Amino acid sequence: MTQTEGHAPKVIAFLCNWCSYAGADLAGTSRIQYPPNIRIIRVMCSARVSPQFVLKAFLEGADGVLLSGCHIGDCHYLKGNLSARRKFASFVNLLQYVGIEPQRFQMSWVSASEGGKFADVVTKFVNELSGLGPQKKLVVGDRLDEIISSEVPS
Amino acid sequence: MTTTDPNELRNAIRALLESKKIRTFIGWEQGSNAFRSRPLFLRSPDEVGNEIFSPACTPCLVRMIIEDLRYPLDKPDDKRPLGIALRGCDDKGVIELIKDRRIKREEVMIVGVDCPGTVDWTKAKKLIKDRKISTDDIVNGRLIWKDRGIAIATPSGEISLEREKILMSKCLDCEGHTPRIYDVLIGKEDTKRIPAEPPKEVRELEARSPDEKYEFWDDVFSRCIRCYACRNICTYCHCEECAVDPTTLAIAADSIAADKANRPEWVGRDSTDSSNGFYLITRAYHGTGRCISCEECDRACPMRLPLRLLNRKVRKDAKELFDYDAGKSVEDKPLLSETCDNDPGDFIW
Amino acid sequence: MVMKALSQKFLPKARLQEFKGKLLELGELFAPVQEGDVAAIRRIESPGEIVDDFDQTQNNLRAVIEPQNEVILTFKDTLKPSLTEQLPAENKRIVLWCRPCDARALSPLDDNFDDALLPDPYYLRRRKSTTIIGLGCEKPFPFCFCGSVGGNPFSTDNLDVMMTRIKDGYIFEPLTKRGKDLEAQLASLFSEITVEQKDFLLEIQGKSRTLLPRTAPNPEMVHANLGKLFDSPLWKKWGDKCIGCGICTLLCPTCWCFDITDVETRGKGYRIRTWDSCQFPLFTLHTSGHNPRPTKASRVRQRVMHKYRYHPVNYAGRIACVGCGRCTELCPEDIDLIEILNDIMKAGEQQ
Amino acid sequence: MNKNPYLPDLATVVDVRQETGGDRSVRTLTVEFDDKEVASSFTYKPGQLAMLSVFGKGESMISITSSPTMGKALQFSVMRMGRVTSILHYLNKGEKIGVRGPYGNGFPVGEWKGKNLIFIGGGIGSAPLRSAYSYALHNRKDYADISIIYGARTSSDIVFRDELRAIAESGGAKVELSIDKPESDWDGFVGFVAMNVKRLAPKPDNAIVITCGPVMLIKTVIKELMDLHFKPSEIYTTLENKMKCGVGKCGRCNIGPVLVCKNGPVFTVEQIGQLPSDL
Repeated sequence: MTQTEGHAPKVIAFLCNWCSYAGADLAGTSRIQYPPNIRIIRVMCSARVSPQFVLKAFLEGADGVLLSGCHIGDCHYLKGNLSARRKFASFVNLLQYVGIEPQRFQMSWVSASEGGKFADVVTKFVNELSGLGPQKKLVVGDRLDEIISSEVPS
Repeated sequence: MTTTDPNELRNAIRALLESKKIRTFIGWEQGSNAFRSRPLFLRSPDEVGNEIFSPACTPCLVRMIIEDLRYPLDKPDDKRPLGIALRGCDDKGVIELIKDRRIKREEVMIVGVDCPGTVDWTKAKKLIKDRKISTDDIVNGRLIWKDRGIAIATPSGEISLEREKILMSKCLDCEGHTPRIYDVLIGKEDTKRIPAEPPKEVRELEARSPDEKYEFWDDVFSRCIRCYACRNICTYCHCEECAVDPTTLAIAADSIAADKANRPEWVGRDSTDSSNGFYLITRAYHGTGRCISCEECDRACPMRLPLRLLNRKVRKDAKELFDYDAGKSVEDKPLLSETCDNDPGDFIW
Repeated sequence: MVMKALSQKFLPKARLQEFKGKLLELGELFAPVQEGDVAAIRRIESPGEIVDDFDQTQNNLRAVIEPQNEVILTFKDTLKPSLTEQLPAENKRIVLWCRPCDARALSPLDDNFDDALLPDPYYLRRRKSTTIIGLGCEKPFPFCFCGSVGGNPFSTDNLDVMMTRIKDGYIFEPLTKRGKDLEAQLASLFSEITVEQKDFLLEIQGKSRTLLPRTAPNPEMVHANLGKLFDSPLWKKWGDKCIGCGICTLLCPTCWCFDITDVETRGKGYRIRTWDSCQFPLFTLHTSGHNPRPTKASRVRQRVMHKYRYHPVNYAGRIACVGCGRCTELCPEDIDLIEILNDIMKAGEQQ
Repeated sequence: MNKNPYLPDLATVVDVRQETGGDRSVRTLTVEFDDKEVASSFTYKPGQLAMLSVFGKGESMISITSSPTMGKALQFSVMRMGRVTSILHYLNKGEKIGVRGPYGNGFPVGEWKGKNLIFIGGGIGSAPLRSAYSYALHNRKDYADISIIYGARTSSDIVFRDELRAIAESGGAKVELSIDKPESDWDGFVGFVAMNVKRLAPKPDNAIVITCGPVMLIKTVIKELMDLHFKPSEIYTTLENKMKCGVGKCGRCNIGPVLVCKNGPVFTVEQIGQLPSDL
């Protein structure tokens, strides 16, 4: 892993509608600075996000995926974030087991009032990703390009 | 040695069919050679006789219950239960199907058998070569359990085979010879239950660096041909619709154009390592709390990929994170349908 | 029938590494590689990867000549697109140690792809630029039945060179001009074969046929019987056991079915061609929801009918089966092609 | 080497016409090839097919609705069904699709000279029929009586409604329209197409029937025609199956040994009778 200097990671962030999305909004309206690398996808609840979403993001070339929801006890749907926590506890292990760096997927609880925490989470996450360099392990476009470039006339 | 007497088994199946309590009995018949068997469907008492129970009975028959859900074995209005022969490992598959509410307990009539272990054809092939076993014995011989091992019975005598060199790896880690749930048990109940330890290979892999792990798995993923045999033979892959070919629900006679046009495309049909990785990781993840380590995926894989290492991992995590054993009891709730305030959460910021 | 070789040379074992290295210099080399318990034909980067003592490879020549992933074209933008055609390079390719049955399987593939009206450039570019070096089967494998479908363990059909393993080395027999050219390029490695070696070669060729473990019914009889068995209950009997995984077709050397789909990622589009299987329900599913082959029985029937009935009807009686036995050996439920053929014979006689 | 048969040529949508409404609505696209040479080398027969590409979504095999007698632009009537056809449906003028073809055998319009032609169709089955009857009307003197019997579920589901009305008025062909259920301002026949065929009882003498539509319609119409003593060799229909390559190679559209894309899509009822019932 050389060439990490100057790498601007692409991050997909799944934010729950009720807390983390509002937290991100607050960070914005409060003009708290955080890296502009994230592409936010608003979901109704952190439980809406399936591990497939994370894999799909990597497949399409994301360098990191962030999933953020309400703090435990604050879920708009009572148990959604508990369900997300349980789902991802084992998925995180599996991702690491197949060789995806643990830093590439992160979960956080950010409430609607935690604009500062949201900025901190994003900053810390993006910094870690910058250190890792681009994610090249699960990118389907790279593989299709390799098929094309393997057909070079000799 | 098995305590299941073949005549007793035969009589039990015949009695079930004669009583007309079941619509079809699913057992095994001798396959293409001494080491192989295939599912057998018996529908009337006079068909009884071709069934076998031997070390060649490797396929897990639970899959045939799932096949029957989509492609009915019998007339759809026949609501009688299916009869099925189950071993100490297969019953967990049935328990999971009941937990997932795909079938009800009373829809299967379970004939338990005492299975001391079945053969792995890939290993057998190697042994055949090393031991120079004759073609005639391979084709016409029959496997038997002998003392603690296995032998090929041939007209000219018995050839004993080393247990460690021929049994499925799950059998070497057997958790119990007879099923926990059954309606009839042919043989002696195995009361010892030894929970299997996750294989050393899983722990060794876990200890590697991300790049080393990826190197290992990328090699595996790149060799996958996406035949979906691991999914199609699996006891937990019983979904009506699969993430990798999501059409079953969208494409029906009455579905609207928009639903068909907008059905998700999770992964392309290319078999590049990335897309294969998506498929295999997704499938393994769906085994969390549901995979019973029957290792049928491993056996079915035509490229002989070590898929058990993925499934043993999720099984190990279910145990370590949530103290959960798939296939333990029909009373358990499915792992991911429940939550608990004390679930691990230290990976969350 | 064993074709008369143009010449026969001896490659001593001591020069095997050098031989592999030279082949690698001559073009893109594909050869068997050991992967865990099994072998597969792969693109070779260094001669050391090639395994000398291997069983039947899991994949076959099709993986080289009609690979599982092929990019047909790339495009940018969806509704005002610009297209770039992608074709395989016409580089020299060499396949080392292809089994004779797998090479025979190219004939039905040629039937399908090399038609006069619309030849398939993807297949043909690779087919025409590939030199195939076969390896005779002195000891056939447990599921082999090539002898029952017109082949034999030393068939030379579609091969450019036949190699045979003997004591201390290999016999190298060029069979075509391409093979002869290869011989000339590698001349320094070979020595003349001795009379004893020649006799030994004939002996193992003759013996190999007697070692074939399995026999299937006469394919012409199967073909004739199939004409009246479309509605036979035998298809449901085997369909019930099937799990629809498609191994029997994806790894069959005479199967060629493919799918064409679009992949869009990172703002770029790829039209790809990938292997497909008639055992998948989606293979024939109409968008209306109608499926002409909705049951496993109908799909098992399609596979057998295609190989033993439809292909011979369309292509001068050629059976699209070479008796490699992969469909049976690799089937997780042990659905035995020979047993199905036996059932066909039985059902045909009863009618 | 020949042209790559899998490579589509770009064509621009020059006109879009809404034919019917509803979830499975039909639109007719008129497209012109961007490359003049391609346009002049694309020659086709009525009843042939073309593979249309929506880049990023895939390809779909569609009947060519226009007749070669109508000029260089091609027309395709597309029912909104799935991924590709939904996009085809929402194309605007100036947007581009890929077209490759023409594929299939087409109707043997040359062999039909001097015969009475009876076109029987329903729903989107009128797409290939239109190609053939337009050809026959253009070469009107080559054929004897021409009649078109067409039905749809409701009056608003009638594809080419205005065109059919114009044909009837011009006297080029007799046009008999029907709908499945009564409507207040409908004065034509009400009932399924097969019932209309029974009522009209066309005569089999010197006649050729060309029928196309949903499977049930084809089946019931053929039964009526048999009762009216039409010969199976004089009834033509077009079949469809899922297709990917269009050139007889990908292996999925076969019915027995016959490939619908290459040996079809046009078959006589006699030919279909010889195929296994794999439909």
